[in-house]
Amino acid sequence: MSLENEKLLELYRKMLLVRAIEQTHGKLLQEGKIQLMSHFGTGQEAVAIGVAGPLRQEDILFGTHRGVGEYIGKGMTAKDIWLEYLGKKTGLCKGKGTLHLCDRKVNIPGLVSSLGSDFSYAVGTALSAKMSKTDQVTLYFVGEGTCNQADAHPSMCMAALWKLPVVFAVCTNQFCEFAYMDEHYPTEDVAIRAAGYGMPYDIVDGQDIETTYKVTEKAIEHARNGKGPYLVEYKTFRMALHHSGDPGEYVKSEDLEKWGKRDPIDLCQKKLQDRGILTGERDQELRKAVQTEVDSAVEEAFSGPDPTVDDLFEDVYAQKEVI
Amino acid sequence: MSLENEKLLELYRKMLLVRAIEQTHGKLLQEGKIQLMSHFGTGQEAVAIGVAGPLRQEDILFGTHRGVGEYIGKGMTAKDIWLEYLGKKTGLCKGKGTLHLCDRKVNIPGLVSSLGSDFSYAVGTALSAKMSKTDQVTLYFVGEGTCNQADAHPSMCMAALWKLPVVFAVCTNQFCEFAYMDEHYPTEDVAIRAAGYGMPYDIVDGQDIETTYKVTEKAIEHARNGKGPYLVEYKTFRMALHHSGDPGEYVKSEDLEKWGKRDPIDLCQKKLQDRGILTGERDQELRKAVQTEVDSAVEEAFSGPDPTVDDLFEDVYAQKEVI
Amino acid sequence: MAKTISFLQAINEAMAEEMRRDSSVFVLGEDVRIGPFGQTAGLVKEFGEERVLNTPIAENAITGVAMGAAMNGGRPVLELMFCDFTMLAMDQICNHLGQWRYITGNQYAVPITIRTAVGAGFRMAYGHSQCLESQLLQAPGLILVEPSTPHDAKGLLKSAIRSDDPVVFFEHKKLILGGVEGEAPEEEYTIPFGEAVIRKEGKDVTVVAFGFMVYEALNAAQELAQEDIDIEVIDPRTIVPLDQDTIFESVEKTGRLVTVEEGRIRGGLGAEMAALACGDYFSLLKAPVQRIAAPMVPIPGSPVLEDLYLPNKDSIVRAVKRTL
Amino acid sequence: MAKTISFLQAINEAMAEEMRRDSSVFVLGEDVRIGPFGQTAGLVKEFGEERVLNTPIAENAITGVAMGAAMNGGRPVLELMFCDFTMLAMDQICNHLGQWRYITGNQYAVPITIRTAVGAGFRMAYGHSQCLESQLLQAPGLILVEPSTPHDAKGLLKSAIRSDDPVVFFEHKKLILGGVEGEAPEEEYTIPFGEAVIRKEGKDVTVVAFGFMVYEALNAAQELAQEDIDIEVIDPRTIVPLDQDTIFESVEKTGRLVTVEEGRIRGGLGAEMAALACGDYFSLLKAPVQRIAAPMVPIPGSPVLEDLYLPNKDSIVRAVKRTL
Ligand SMILES: Cc1ncc(C[n+]2csc(CCOP(=O)(O)OP(=O)(O)O)c2C)c(N)n1
Ligand SMILES: Cc1ncc(C[n+]2csc(CCOP(=O)(O)OP(=O)(O)O)c2C)c(N)n1
Ligand SMILES: [Mg+2]
Ligand SMILES: [Mg+2]
Repeated sequence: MSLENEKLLELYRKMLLVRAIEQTHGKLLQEGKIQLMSHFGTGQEAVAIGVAGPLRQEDILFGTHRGVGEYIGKGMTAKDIWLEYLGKKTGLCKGKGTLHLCDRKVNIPGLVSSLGSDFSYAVGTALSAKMSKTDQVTLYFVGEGTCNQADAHPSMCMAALWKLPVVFAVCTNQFCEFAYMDEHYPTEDVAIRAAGYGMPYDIVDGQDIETTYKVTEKAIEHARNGKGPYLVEYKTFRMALHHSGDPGEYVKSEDLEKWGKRDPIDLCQKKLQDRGILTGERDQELRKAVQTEVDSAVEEAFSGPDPTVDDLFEDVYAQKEVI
Repeated sequence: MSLENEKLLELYRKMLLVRAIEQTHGKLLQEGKIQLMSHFGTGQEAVAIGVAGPLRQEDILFGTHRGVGEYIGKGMTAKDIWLEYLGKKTGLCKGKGTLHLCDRKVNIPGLVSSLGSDFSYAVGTALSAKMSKTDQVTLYFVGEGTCNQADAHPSMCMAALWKLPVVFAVCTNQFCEFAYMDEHYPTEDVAIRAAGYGMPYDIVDGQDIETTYKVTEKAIEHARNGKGPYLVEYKTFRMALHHSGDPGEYVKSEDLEKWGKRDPIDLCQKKLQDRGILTGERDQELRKAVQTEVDSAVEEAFSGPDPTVDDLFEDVYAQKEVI
Repeated sequence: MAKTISFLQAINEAMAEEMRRDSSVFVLGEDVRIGPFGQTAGLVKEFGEERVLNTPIAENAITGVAMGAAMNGGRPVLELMFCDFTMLAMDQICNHLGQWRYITGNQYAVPITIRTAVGAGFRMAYGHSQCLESQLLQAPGLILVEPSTPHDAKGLLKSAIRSDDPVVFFEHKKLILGGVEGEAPEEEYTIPFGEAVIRKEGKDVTVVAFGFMVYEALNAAQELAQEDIDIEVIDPRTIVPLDQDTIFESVEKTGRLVTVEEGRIRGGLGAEMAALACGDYFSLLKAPVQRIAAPMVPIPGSPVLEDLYLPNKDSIVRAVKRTL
Repeated sequence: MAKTISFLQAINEAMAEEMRRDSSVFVLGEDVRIGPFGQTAGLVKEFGEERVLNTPIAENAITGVAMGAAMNGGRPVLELMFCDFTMLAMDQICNHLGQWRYITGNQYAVPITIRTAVGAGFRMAYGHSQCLESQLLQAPGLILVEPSTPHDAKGLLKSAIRSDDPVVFFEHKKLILGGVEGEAPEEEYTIPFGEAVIRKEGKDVTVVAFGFMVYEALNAAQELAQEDIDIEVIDPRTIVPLDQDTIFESVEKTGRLVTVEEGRIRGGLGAEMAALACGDYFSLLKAPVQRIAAPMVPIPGSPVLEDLYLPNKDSIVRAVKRTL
């Protein structure tokens, strides 16, 4: 499963960008400059970027709380993310959503606060795509912990029953908050549940960007061709803690060590170098450019305009008078 | 799979009793003597009675809205059912539950109004049984339509995860209200979903009482022996309409004809006669006795005392003053 | 030109007309192809199975499916058979549906209509009989509608379907199943939200009642008239937005307010109206506000107890007298 | 003998003591073995994994599991991390939990305690910041508790766990995470439901506030004192049952009522108290009742907007002045 050089390089750059955004977020938190809760996706970048990569602009993506990978992958910019993160009036959600990233330009309808509530939204967007006979696909990206949420079940059932163009992309990062997956799961894998709905599935390595991209691409084309939903489970590891307040003692150091050796960015970098696509020098440039992009996004966001009391009462209804 | 003579005869009598109760309910409705909504289980008696049959008194049963089969099977009496059905002060629920049958004497904790809300109760009763180290089993009896309800999923997940003593008994009667099962299901069977949780399952004929009894017995013993949950799916057919207000045109007459030939009571009667356990005369006596039991239960219920305004405010809290 | 239609027909026609007018409108819910209470009956014949979608039994998820479709250009009319089942979908309705426009900074509206049946009296006991309108008072971003006549049912449901805001539309079983009839224009019409109707003018006491309770209030008015007590009966028609102007112009005249609802009393619409009354409109009040509502108990199955549970003409009559 | 404990510790000790006292008490919820906010931290060490149960992420189902366990002899203490997630479990909580004793004719009680965190101020936006206490006002059969001090938190939580009725116990994040401390007896104690506390005596205006808002009210009292306005601050401690006697004895003295809550205004506890005030207690009122609460909008993520959204000392001060 190999990708074209330019494609692979672009995915690599996006992974770097994701990590830079998240590291910068961590730094700002540590310096006490922001209060914004974090859930980083360190080590999972190949899943997030690989999953969003094959989507077209008109395709719909529902992402997760963990980092910005899939949002960057789908086309959101560092600048848009930071304006919203800092709650600015010029943010995509006018500072009202903050962590709940949403970008209509690239068909990201928003991020719910209750895990799994959007399982059914993905079925709904796919349903309307089918009804209006477009070939738009919806990709629902989700953590394994969230797959235990009740609505996962009727949502998958309806997707299969109505043969809807939706791909369920499950990021199994071994953790659900402060516990290993085995405190949540009676089985090793999540994906086998798809069989209960007659839905095809794959279980793949989540560290190798070419694998995640190619397998997702296949699933998306399956859905686009009217063959109904598909589920892919990506095995990865959450190298970050759950969030900024996580004590973290429960994480086994041997796991960190083992998975650390298969960092998706390192793996991709090595591939690019092995294939002669990337030199050490070009890599440094790339990394610097990415960091500059993030820094200037953060700077611009900090100096962006805050919303005012009038904004508090805007956008509740189509017409303001209703409140 | 054959049962002892006495056992089979007793199950037969219970099936007759169930049908008599339901037919009487239908008659009273038709005569305008009661308003009590009905959901009859005609044709499904071998499932309901076979499922409840192997349970011990201390085992817990959650039943369904469809008829009285499993309630009679677990030990409720026609008299208790009718007193409650008619909303009498002397009913088990003091007339407050009516259709929501509940009988603590035989460990039936009640019937919910929202389908599937009790999936998790069954997991909960099994959890507490395991915690207190009894060998009590919980049996959760449910229609296939209800198995699409969201909570089916985390409930089964927890049952498997914690290896709880609970049996999920799925009565696939081909209908979910006014539609055939295939408008609700992407697959032929429900039971395969159990595999997603690593839960063992069986799919069996629901018309033969010996089969339903024996298979359920096996599943219950599995659960009782600490091996965790088990799911059994019973294939049957709803010969009755959904409820008293069902237009019914959607039911195919060839299905009624086909399944009518395998009426569970007829099948059992034939078995009993073939094995020389039952004569035609004894059968008539039995049927008459059962009808008398029902008639006198109904009569007693009609003349039972109605609750009064004081009762309206009783039993909301442990102490009345709180309201 | 006016015609006589039933409440059930009104609901049905509103959906059919809007489906004809706008191809993005579709209907979904449990058994809507037949219609458990009949509101959606026949739609599948005209509009096909694609636009009249039977769903599995999973209220939270089907609400979410409707929401997702609405985010992507659809205009779903979702039936949740009994309002009791809206409790299964509260995460969607309260946490997300009414908040989505806001938290996405107006990028995504969620124009869905949820129709659901309320009301007791059919001996269906605790979980198929409730009036849970007021369970949604706390949620921002929703429109709450409850008509009492076929005319209003049709006009308001059409407005609901056209609304870019999410609407929860309550239909009382006694109106749907009771064959209640009324006049409605032959021609196309809609009714704006937030406009109450004075069902009966009167000078002594203002009685606000919605849904089926309007009829109980009108019956109370007749009975009270015999004792020369002249009440004004106001039907707000929409619970959110609430037509405070009409209500409190009436209270200005009468100085007396009785609120009536079939739902439970604590934290109900009556509480909200009473709070408004003794807040901004305190100076108008000449007597204590009387709230008529169900008590804080579950709905018992026993017919005797169910009848005792329900507010009715008699309790309204008594309440009116207490204000005088 | 008194000792100083934090609010967090109070919650933790209440659970630990009850688990020691009664082997049927157990704790379950998402990540309770560690404790997302720390209330349950350490319990697993003393009581083992069997009695401190991490659950999958499925709020309606884990509520149902707790209910089932309670029907079969268990006495579960369920943590629903954020009150926002109680919306996922509304079918269990409103349709069944509070109604089960009644509809089974007292055959089955469901003695469970649901603990859940409320409150904004942490920049967590729309679905992790709400105060949804009043969403449960309409449900029969529940006890609703919200303490404001470590002392009350401990005593009331112990009562909740011992109660044969289902209790929903709200813990404000600013109290849990803010390190709020207070005195509590060394010895065993419990606090009965339905008994308000007068946090500050005063003669001019009655201010009722619960949870974290008690502190905003007390700050308002200080500020108002400088203008010689002497308010009485009442902390009801339990929302259901509500101690009407204490509240309205105070109103009898002051003739003025300000209600304060962090939740949204429409149909909130303030509405209920105002409705009581202008109902049975109408003759006591000398001025309009003022309701201080959040507006009917979602909670925005922007720190600036979040601060504007929240009721606080200043809005209480202004409300008090409006009554004079
Ligand atoms: C309904 C709901 N319950 C609980 C939470 C709290 N919560 C936030 S993240 C998380 C863990 C999710 O695990 P998983 O889906 O595997 O995603 P991961 O965090 O591992 O990326 C939990 C329980 C929530 N946000 N919503
Ligand atoms: C939450 C909820 N949704 C819908 C209903 C209405 N309803 C009652 S019975 C039924 C069909 C159930 O089908 P199934 O589980 O197969 O049982 P069956 O009626 O076939 O015995 C429905 C939808 C309900 N009672 N509760
Ligand atoms: Mg995970
Ligand atoms: Mg069925």
